[in-house]
Amino acid sequence: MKKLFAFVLTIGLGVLMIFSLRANTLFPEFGDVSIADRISALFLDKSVNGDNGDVVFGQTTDAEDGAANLVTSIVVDYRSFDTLGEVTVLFISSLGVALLLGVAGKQKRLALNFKPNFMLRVGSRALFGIILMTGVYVILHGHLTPGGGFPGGAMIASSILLLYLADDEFRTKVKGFKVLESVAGSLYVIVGLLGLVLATYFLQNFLPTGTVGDLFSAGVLPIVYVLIGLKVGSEISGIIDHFLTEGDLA
Amino acid sequence: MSAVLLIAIPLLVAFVSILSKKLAPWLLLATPIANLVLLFLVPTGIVVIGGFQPPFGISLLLDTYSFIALFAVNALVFVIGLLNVKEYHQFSSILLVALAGLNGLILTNDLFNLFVFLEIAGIAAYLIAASNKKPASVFHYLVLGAVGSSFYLFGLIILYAMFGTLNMVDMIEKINAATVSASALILPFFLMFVGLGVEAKLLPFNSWVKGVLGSSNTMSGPMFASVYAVTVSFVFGRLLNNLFAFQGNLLVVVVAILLLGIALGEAMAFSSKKAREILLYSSIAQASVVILLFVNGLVLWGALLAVANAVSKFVLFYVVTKAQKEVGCDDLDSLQGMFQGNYVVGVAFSVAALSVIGIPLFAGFVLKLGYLTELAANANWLAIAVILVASLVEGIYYVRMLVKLWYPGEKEVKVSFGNVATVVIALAAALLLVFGVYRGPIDNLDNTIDSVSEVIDLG
Amino acid sequence: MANLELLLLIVLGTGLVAYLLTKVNQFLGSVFTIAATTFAFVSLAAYGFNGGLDTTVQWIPWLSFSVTNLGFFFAIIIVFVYLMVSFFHPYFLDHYKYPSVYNMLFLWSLAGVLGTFFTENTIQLFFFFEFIVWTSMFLIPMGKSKKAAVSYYGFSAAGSFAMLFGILVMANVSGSYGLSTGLAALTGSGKEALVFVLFLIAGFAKLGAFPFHIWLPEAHGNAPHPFSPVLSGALVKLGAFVAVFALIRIAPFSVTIDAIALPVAQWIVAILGSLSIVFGTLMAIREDDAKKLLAYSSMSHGGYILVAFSLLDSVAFAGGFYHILAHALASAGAFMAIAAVARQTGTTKMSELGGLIHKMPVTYIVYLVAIISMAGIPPMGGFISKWLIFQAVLNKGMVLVTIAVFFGSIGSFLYVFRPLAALFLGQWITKYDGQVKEAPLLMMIPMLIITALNVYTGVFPDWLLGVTNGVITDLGYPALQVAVAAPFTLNGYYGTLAPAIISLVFAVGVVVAAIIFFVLKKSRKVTLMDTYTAANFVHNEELLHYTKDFYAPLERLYEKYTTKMRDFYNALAYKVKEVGQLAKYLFMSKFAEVALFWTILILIFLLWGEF
Amino acid sequence: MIQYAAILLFVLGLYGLLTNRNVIKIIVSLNVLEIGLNIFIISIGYVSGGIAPILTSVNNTSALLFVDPLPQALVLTAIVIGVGTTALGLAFAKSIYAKYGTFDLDEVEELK
Amino acid sequence: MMLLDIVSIVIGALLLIIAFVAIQSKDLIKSVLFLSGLSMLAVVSFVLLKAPDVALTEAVIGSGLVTALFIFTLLSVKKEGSKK
Repeated sequence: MKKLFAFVLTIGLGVLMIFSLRANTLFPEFGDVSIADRISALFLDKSVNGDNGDVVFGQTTDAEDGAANLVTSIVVDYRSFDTLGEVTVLFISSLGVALLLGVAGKQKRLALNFKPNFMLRVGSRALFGIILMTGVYVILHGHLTPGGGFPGGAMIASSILLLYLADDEFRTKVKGFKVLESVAGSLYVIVGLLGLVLATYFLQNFLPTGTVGDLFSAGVLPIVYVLIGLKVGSEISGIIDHFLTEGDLA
Repeated sequence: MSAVLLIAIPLLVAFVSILSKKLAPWLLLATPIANLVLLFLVPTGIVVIGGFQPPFGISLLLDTYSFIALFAVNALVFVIGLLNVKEYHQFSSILLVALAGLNGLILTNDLFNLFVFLEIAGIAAYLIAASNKKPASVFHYLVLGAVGSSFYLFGLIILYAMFGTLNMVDMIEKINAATVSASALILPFFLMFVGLGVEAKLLPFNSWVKGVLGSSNTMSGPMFASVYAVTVSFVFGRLLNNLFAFQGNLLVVVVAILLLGIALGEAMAFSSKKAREILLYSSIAQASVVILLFVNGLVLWGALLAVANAVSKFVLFYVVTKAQKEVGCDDLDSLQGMFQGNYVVGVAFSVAALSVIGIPLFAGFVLKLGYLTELAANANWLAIAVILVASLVEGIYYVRMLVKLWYPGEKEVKVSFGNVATVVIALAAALLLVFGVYRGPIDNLDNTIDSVSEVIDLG
Repeated sequence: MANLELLLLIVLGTGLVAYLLTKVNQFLGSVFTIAATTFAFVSLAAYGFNGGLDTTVQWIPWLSFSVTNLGFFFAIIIVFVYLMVSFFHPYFLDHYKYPSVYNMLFLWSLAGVLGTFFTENTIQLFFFFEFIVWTSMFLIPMGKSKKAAVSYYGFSAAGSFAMLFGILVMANVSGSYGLSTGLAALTGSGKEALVFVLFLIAGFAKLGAFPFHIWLPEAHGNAPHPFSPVLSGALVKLGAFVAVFALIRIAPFSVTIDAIALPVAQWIVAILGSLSIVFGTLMAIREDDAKKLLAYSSMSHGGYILVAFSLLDSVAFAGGFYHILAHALASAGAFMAIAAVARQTGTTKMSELGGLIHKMPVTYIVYLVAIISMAGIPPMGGFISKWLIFQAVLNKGMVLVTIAVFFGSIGSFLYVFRPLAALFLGQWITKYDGQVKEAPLLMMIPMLIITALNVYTGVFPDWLLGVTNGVITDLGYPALQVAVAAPFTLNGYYGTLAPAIISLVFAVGVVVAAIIFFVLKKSRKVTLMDTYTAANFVHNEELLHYTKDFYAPLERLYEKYTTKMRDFYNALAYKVKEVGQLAKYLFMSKFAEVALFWTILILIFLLWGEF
Repeated sequence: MIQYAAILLFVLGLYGLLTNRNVIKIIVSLNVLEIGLNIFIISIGYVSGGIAPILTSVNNTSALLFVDPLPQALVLTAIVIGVGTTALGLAFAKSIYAKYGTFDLDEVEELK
Repeated sequence: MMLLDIVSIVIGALLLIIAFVAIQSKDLIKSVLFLSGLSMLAVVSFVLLKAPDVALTEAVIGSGLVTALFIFTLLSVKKEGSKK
C-alpha cells in the first residue's frame, strides 16, 4: 500500500514534470535545439576569444584550442576548472574510503571464494597488459578521439582490478598510489598556476596549440589529460584496494 | 595575484598533504592563514579562468559580499583546525579540501561550477561527519546530499536548455530579457532551491541535521554549524539576489517553508533536552531567518546575520561538544554547573547565546534591530511576527540552558577547556560584544553591500 | 553629574569596578556599590529637581535623551529604591554563588533604568528595556529557584518583543524612531489600536498584571532577598511607565462609552486592572510564603495603577502617580523587612516563624508601617493615593471597577496582616533561641529612611503632589488642586482631604494606645506548657498561632481556580513542546524518505495546474 | 521520447529512495536517479541529424551540424562525481554493516 | 528517422523496466546486476544521442567499476555473514 502510494506519487511527479517542460516555450523540444543560441556555439567554432573562421581538421593551426575532440576541448580547456574540481571530488572520495575502510593495523586481502587456476592467472596477466595499454592509448588520444583521462584512468584501474581478481595474494603498494595521486594532482594545480604565471590566467593554455588533429597538438591539454588519467587511475585503484582488503578486526 | 589562488592553494596543499601525516596538520593551519593574507592582497572583481571571457569560460567573483564570507570561513577554519589539530589530525587533508570547496562555493560565478564545488564541499562534509562514528546518520546525510545536488543539477540543466548559458550574471540577464511566464521557471528554480536547501538546513529537506549535528564532536559541530552554515547562506544569498526571481505560488511556498522553518525549528529546540539538539534545532531556525532575509532582498543584513551566527554557533557548539566529550553525555541536567570553574568560557558562552537571541549589547541585537527595521519598512508584518515569537521561544530555552549551566545541580561537573580554547572562545565572544556596541563598520558597509548587485556585471 | 549620558556611563563603569573590588573583598565591593548608587541618586536628585539635567552633550553616538517630568518622576523613585537596597549588599553577598557578578549586574541594571526613562527614541527604549531584563535575569537564580529566572525572562521578553513590534509599526508610520514624533504620527494613521495593544502587552507583562502575572510570585518569591525589593518596588514600575504611554498618549478607538465618558480601550484596561486587583488579593490571601504574598500584593497594586491611568482624569492620574510612589516605598520597605527576617532566621515561610517582635522590634515597626501604607490606611502614603483613586472611580461611576477597588482595599487588610501576625507577633519559636538578633545597623538605615518616608508621604503630600502635578500637566491634563482650601489639603471630587489632621488624630490614638499598653499594662506572660484549657495538657511546644489556613473558609470558595492561569501557561509551553515533537516526527524522524516525500509533495503542489 | 524516459528514470530513482530501507538498494536507487539525470542532460544537447562533436578528417568543417558538446562535458563531470559518491556510500554501507551487522536501516534504528 | 524513434522508444521502455526491476528486486546481487545492465543500456542511449565520450566513460566507470565496487561490498559482507 505504501509502495503503491509512493509509486503513484513519484510517477505523478514525473508526468507533471514532463508536462511542465512541454508547456515551457523556452525549453527546446527534443532534437530541436538551436545551438547558435547557446554558449557552446562558440566552443564548436573555437572562437571564444575572437572569430577564427572555419576550423579544419589537419589544417587549422594555433587555434585558441587545439583539440579535435570538442568535448575534450571543453572538459580540459574551456571548463578546465570544473575538471579540477571533479578530480578533487574523486580525490576526496578515495581519501574518505581510505579513512572509513582503512583500519589501523595489519591489513590483509579479502579472500575470494574461488581459487584462480593457472590459466586464469596467466591469461589475466596478459589481459592486464592489453587493458593497460588501451587505457594509455585512450588517455593520450583524448584530445583527438572519444575518451580521455577519465575512461583511460578507469581502464588502468580496471587492469589492476584484474590482477586483484586473478590472484588472492596480490596487493599493490598503496603508498605508491598515494604518491602518484598526490604528484599528479599537484601537477595539475601547478600547470594551472603556470598558466597564471606564464600567461595571464589560471589554467590558461600556455603552450602552442599546434595543428588540430595532430597527436602533439592542443598545448597543455594532453599533458593535463595524462595527469588526470594517472590521478584517476591511482585513485580508483586505491579505492579498489580498500574495498578488497580488510583490517584485522578480530 | 588572483582570487583563484584562494581555491588553488588549499587544493595544492591538500594534494601534497597526503604524502606526510606529520606535516598535514601544520599545512592545515598554515593554509587558511595564507588565504587570509591573500584575501587582502588580491584585487576584487571578476576573475577569469583559462583565458576565456565570461560567459564562456568559468569566472569567479570577488566583491565585498564574498569578501566577508571568505574572511569568516577562512578564519573559522583556522580556529577550528587549531582547536582540533591534535585529536583529528587524520582529517587535515579533508579539511583542506573542504576549505577549497567552500572558498570555491563562495567565489564562483558559474552555475555548474557551483555544483562541482557543492559536491566537493558535500563529500568533505560527509567525511567530517564520519568523525562522529555514527555511519548510519552520515549515510543518511550522504543520500540526502546526493539527491539534493542531483536536484540542483536538474534545475540547472533545465535553465541551460532554456537560456543556453551557465554564467550566473549572463543567466539573469537572459531571464530578464526573455519575457518568460513565471510558471516556466517554477520547476528549475524550485529544484535548485531544494538542492541548496538540503545543505542550508531548510525545514523539510534537513532531516540529516539531527543525526549529524546531534552527535557531533568538537570538530564536526563547529564545522557544520558555523563554517558550512555561513557558506551555504552566502551561496543562497548570491543566487537569491542574482538568479532566482520567485513569484506567485513559488514565492508563497518558499516563504512558507522559511517561516515554518523558523517557527518549527524553535519549537523543536524548545522540546529538546540535550544541549546539542537544542543548538542544532536553533540553528535550523537561524538558517531560515537568514534565507528569509535574502528572499526579502535584505542582502546586507542576511550576510551579517549569517556571519554573526557563525561566530556564536562556533562558540556554542564548541563548548557543548567539548563538555559532552568530557562528561560523556549532553543532557542539560548532567551538565549543570559546568561553568563554575570556567568563568571565561561561561561568560563567552552566555554572550554567544544572548547574541543569538538578539539581546542588547551583543552583535545579534544590532542585526536583529537592523533587519526587523528593514522588514518593517517593507511592511512585512507576518515575517516580523514570526521572527519575534520565535525569538521569544528561543530566548526561553536559551535562558533555561544558561541558568542550568551556570548554577550547579546535585552532581559536580568538571570540564576543562584548555588555555588555547579558552582564549579563542573569549576572543570570539569579544568580537560579538564589540560589534554589539560599536556599529561603525556596519554603517560603513551599508553602501558597499547595497551596491553589490550592481557590481556584479560583465564589465 | 549634570550630564545624563555621562552619568549613565559612569554607572556602567562602576559596575565593572564593583566587580573587581568584590573579587578582592566582598565588603569593599558592597560599600563601593552603595557609594555608586548614592552618587547616581544624588546627582539625579540634585540636578533633576532644578531641571538642571543636561542631555544635549552627546557622549554615546546613536543615543538621544530628553528629560521629561514623567521620566524623571519614575527614575528618581526607582533609583531611590536601588540606593536603599544597596545597603543590604554587605550582609547578603556571601550567600550567593557569584557575589561579584551580583554587584556588577545590580549596577548595570541601574544604568539601564537611567537609560529607559530619559529616552527620546523608541528603539533605545527597547534597548534599555531588554538590557534591564537580562541584567536582572541573571540575578534571580542566585536566590532559591532556577526556574524563576526562566519565567521572568519569558514574560519580560514577551512584553518587550510586543513593544518592539509596536515600535516598528510606529516607525513605519512616522518614518523615524523619535518617541514623540512617533506618537504624534500615530494619531489618525489607523494603526493606533495595534500599537496600543502591543504597548499594553509590554506594560501588563512587566507590571505583572492580570493575564501575565504568573512570573511575579515566582520571581519575587525566589529572587535573592535584597533583590526582591528592587523587582517589586522598582522594576515592575517599568511596566507602569509603558502602560502610561499606551493609555494616555495613544488613543486607539474613537468609540467612547457615553455613560462613563471613557474610550472602549481604556474601559477594557480598567476592567483588566480590576481583575488584577481581585486576583492578586485572592491569591495573596492564601499564600504561605511572605515574599510570595507580597508579590501577589504587588500584582493587585499594579491593578490599581492600571485602573488609575485608564480613567483619563487628573484626579485619577494624581492618584496613580502617587500610588506608584507610595507602593514603591511600601513594598520596598516590606520586602526589606522580610529580607532582614530571612537573613536572621533563614526562612520566609510564615508557618515556621513567630514572635520575632521580641527580638527584632525595629524591623517590626518598619514592616508595620509598610503594610499600613499598602492597605491604604492613614496616615501612610498608600492612603492618599487610594483616596484619590477611589474618588476618581466613584466619579466615573464604574460599578464593577468600584467594587473591585474596594474589594482590593478590604482584602489587603486581610492579607497584609497575616505576615505581621505570623512573623512578628504570636508565639516565639524556640528553635531560634539565642540565634536571632535585630538586623545590623547598616541595614537599619535604609529601612528607617523608608519608614520615615512612608509616614511623610502620608502626612505631608503637598510637595510630592506638586511634583506629580508637574507630570500631569506635561501630559496635557489639569493639575490636581492641592492646598487650595487650606494648607495641607487636597481636593477630590467628593470633598477635601486634610492628611495632616487625620494623621494627628491617628497619632493621638497611637499615643493613647501606647499609654494603655505600656503604662497601664495588666498582662502577664504565660509559657506554652502552662495551660489548663479544656483539660488538655500540652506536652511539647507546638506552633499554635493561626498562620496556616488562616482564611480557610474563604479560600475554600475559590481554591479550585487558583491554578487556572498557571495551568494555562504551562499548557501553552506544553503545546509548543508538542508542536516541536510533532515537527520532529514529521520532518526529522526517518531517513531521506521523509525529506523526499515532502519535496515531492511540494513540487506536485507547485506544478499542479500550472499549464 | 528518450528524454521522457530519462525523467521517468529520475523519478523512479526517487521512488526507490522512498520505498527502500536497505542501504545497498538505496545506493542502487541513487545510481538509477543519476543515470536518468545523465541521459536527460545529454538529451538536452541532442540535435536531430547532428553528429558527434569530434573533428575528424571526414567531417572537417564547422559548417556541419554537431550536437551540443557542453552537456556532454557536464555529464562527464557528473558521472565521475557520481562514482565518488557511490564509492563513499558503499564505504559507509560497509562500516554500517561492521557496526550493526545489517544493511537494513530499520534494524539499525532499533539497534541504536 | 523512424528507425531512431522506434529504437529510442524500445530503449526507453527497457530502461524503465530494468530500473524498476533493479529497484524492486529483493536479491541484492540481482539488483546490482540489473543496475549494471541499466548502465549498459544508458551507454547505448548515449551512443544514440551522439555522445561517444560519455558512452565510453559510462561504460568503463558506470557499468564496470561501480558494479565491481558493489559486488566487493556484498562479497565482503557475505563472507562475514558465513563466518558467524
